[in-house]
Amino acid sequence: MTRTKSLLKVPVVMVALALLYLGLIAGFSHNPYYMQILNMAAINTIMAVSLNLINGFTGQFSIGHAGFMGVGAYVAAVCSVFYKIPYLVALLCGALAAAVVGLVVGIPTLRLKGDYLAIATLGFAEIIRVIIVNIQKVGGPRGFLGIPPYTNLLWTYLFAVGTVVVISNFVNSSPGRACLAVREDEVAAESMGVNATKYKVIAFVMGAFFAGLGGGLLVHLLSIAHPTMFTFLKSVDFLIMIVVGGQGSITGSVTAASFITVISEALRKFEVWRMLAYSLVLIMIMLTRPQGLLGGKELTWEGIVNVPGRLRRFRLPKVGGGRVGTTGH
Amino acid sequence: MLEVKDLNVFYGGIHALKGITFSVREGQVVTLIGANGAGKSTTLRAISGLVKPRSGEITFMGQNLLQVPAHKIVSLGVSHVPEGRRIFANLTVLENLEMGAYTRKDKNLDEDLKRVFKRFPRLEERRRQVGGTLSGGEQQMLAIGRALMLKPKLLVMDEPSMGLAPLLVREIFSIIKEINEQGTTILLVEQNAHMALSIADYAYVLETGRIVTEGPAEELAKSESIRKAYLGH
Amino acid sequence: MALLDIKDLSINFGGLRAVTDFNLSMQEGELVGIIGPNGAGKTTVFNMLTGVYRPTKGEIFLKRRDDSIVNLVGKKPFTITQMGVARTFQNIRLFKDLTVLQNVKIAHHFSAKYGVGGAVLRTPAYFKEEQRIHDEALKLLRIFGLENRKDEISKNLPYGEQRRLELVRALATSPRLLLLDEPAAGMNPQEIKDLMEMIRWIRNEFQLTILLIEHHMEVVMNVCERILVLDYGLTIAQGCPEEIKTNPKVIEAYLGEVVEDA
Amino acid sequence: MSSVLSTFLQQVINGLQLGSIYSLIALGYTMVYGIIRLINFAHGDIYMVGAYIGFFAAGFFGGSFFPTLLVAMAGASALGLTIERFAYRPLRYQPRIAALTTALGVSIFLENFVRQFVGPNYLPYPRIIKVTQIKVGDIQFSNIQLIVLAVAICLMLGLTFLVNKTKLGKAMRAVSFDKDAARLMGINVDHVISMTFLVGSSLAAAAGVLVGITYPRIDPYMGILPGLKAFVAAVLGGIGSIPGAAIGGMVMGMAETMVLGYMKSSYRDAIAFTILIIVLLVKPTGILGKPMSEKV
Repeated sequence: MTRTKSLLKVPVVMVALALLYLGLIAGFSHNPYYMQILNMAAINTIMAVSLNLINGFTGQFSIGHAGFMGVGAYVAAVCSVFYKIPYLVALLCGALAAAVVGLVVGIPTLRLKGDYLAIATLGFAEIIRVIIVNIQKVGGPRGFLGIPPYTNLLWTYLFAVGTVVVISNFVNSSPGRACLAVREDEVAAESMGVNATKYKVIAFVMGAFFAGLGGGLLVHLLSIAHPTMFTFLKSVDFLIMIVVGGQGSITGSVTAASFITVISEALRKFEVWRMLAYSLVLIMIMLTRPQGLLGGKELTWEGIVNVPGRLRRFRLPKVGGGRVGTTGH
Repeated sequence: MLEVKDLNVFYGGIHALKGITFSVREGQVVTLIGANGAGKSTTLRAISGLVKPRSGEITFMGQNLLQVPAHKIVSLGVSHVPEGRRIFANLTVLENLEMGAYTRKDKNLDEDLKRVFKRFPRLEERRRQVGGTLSGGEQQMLAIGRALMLKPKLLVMDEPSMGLAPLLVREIFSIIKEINEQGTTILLVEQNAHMALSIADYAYVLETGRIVTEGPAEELAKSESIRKAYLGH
Repeated sequence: MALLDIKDLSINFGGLRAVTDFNLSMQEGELVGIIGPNGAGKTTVFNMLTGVYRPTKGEIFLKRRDDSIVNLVGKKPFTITQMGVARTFQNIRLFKDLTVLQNVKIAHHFSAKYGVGGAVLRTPAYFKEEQRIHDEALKLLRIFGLENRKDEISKNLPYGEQRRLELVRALATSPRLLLLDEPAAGMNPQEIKDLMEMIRWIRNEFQLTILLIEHHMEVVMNVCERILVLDYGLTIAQGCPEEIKTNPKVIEAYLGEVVEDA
Repeated sequence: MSSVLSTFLQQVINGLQLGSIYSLIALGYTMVYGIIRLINFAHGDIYMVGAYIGFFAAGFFGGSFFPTLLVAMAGASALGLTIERFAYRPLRYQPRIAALTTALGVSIFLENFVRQFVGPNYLPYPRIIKVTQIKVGDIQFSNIQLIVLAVAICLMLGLTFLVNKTKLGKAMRAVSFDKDAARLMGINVDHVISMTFLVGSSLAAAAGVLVGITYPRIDPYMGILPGLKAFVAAVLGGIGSIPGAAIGGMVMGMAETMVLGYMKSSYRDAIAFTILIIVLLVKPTGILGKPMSEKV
């Protein structure tokens, strides 16, 4: 029963997405600036959803996502500029390289409990930056110019959809449930026969893979790769997206990534104010709803249709409301 | 001295204490006995302010403890020797004892240290050792010594016999009796019912969050109901 | 050959001897209880059996399904579960924010015959296995009267149902040896009665060997065929319930009654 | 003296100077982590704010060193207390990831706040102390280097005294070991945690002023990298261990100076994180750390 229902769903969703894509093209193709924003929204969706797999679904705390993006970006760029490798293969190479780096960083740190991953991912992102700056062949601190502009909305859109499909398929499966179990309680997960380290590594490497893909798409969109594009602050952008969208919510990440991309563009002139606002939003969300705006919930059609009713009900139990978080230690 | 009235405590959805009422009179040793999970420790934690009851009253010497934060309850003269001893394994024996006197305003600790060391000579030998290196019995002595440094009016003890060999248990209990004879009121939670009843004046028996029996310790010690509650026969 | 054979199991924590020379041999189908006062080292024994702690000394031999013998010392907790040893926890450790059904499905994790690739590509094996896991999980929930709760977030269940769910989850790993850590904790007399029924019933129904820790003497005395008594890390008595009831050492450990010879 | 040796000794002196800075910052990290198990990402920014307060205080005090240092320390302490009270305390019983994210938020806020209201560019630090060079044999060093080292050592000795000998210090150690047991002693746990932030922040501010007088310029982002490196230093020394943080900081400073002296200078930032990865692989508990196991 579940199977037939989900099989029917697929073509419907496919058609809807194709129509949306055509609509976007028709609506915005006259303005390259808007097209750029659409592309960025799609790339950020890839980044946010893949980071959510690590942070939201598996409960690890990676804050070096931009580092993996950087690895993917530079490797893909090198592939297409120096070796003239076809675009899609170059993207794949970038993504694989990021995944390998994820494996190397993940294995030593994910064995450990606690917050070491946060600092290790951060440190790793910094190492990546230093290495890039020191390779003259890719432009060092001046940046890597002349990357062919192969990326267009078709690709970013397809890859964003692909990322969402792959990650939501993964999450709704036995290995995905193992990740959820690790997030909830590592000891209990192991007592259920789940190899916690293995699934942490799998989620981390998958996340890195898609971050690398996002990096490849980005540099082939902008025709330039620069070490400053993949700094810690960039990682924070992605983190804000999943916090706003809700840790453990794919639809939340997609919505937040698109929304924040647009807002950031709108506020481009007020860069510092934007960061001030971001940081305050981040703190306020954590203080009031520690699992993010949507929490682990997914947006559904039924849910959206019911919003007015839910809002009405939401008002009543104001006392003690708001903090739904688990009382973890 | 201590009055507990209709105390209700919830842990998440679990109703751990279901309306407990009891009192401790000055100079007495009162014991709460019952099997594991009956709510004994929870009662003590509520008295010390570590858990917030949903409803009920706790008054100590006329003061309502529910309004007082945990660290202030101590300065009123309630000293709690927690279950599992909970000594500071990273502090030396001496420092642990000093922590016991944390809220005292007077600086004159030497005399009290001397008193504690007289009662527990083993602690004096090990005063410079960190708490974590002590044996189970020594840790229990340290936990009691630490609580005594407050010069408490009411000493609350949670399972002092836990994890100790029978000989040590007897030693600890005779010390508890001594402490009481020297003027400290004691509220004792114990699984080792016979031991507890042998030194207590009055006892309450808890079963799954309720007081099911109470009475003078001597009478309860003879009654079959205790045996039944514990050994199931 | 016994299903479980524990030899001289000991562990020290920073100089404190938490468990000393614990020995136990269990035949298939046996129901054995470990009792002892608080802090006697009971849960520590479970933690060593399930690989959470590594014993300082001793061996744990388990007979596997194919009759080969394996030493569990040094094995990781998840491997031990996969070898057929499941447990519940003293202080319930459900996956709190997941649904009841998800909690049970996770227990089927290692039996699922598809990997990450199958999951992502939604291969036929994925659908087949998911259907199987779904059906089996529902079946177990039905048996334990939790089917109508399947979509509830597990932390919202009442206490008794949380305990039951934890048991269901352990059973879903299809164990041969089940370790129950204080299953009756926090239950009222009626619930305890039901629990005793249930323990006997699952032992027969699932052909299990059960080792349980309990404080409620009633439970242990009524349910277990054999009882071990631990006190301050040492096994002070062992035998059938009748023997344990009258054993002076046990009475002393529990009630602190001084027996004549002391 | 051979020139190889004298170059090396020269590097050692530079390393100690840089190491002093890292040690002072690392102490705050390690103290806060030890007491509430939180990586305070904003700690590097408190160091930055400390340097800025020192900058303005130096103008006010006409460039005398000690008042400047004290005002910076006091100001940063107040900031640390405020952050703890309003951003971290409400999250103490929430999942760790929430507090970490908040810490990150505070960090970004401080950087952009300073950037917005003081300016994004480098500020030249006032010359509070006149630089004189001292020469011993072939080795040359400045009075600034001596002052940095001396101030750092004094502060560390002061901290050691505080933690080991005073009532507050003992309470800090008690709270870091067992909060409930500490409450049962009558220790106001919230107060002790606040004091820990106060002490940690003041040490970071001291580091900020010392850096200001050494490399005489400051900017809103100056706290990010030293903050991270100091955290690595704390991990290297064994997180939660106060002598560990001091040692870790010194090792870190030394390693970085050696890279600067003998390798390409652009690799200086990579060495810290290479050390981190090695520590995590070889001895995750660090030099002086103790393993922490979870109770099941």
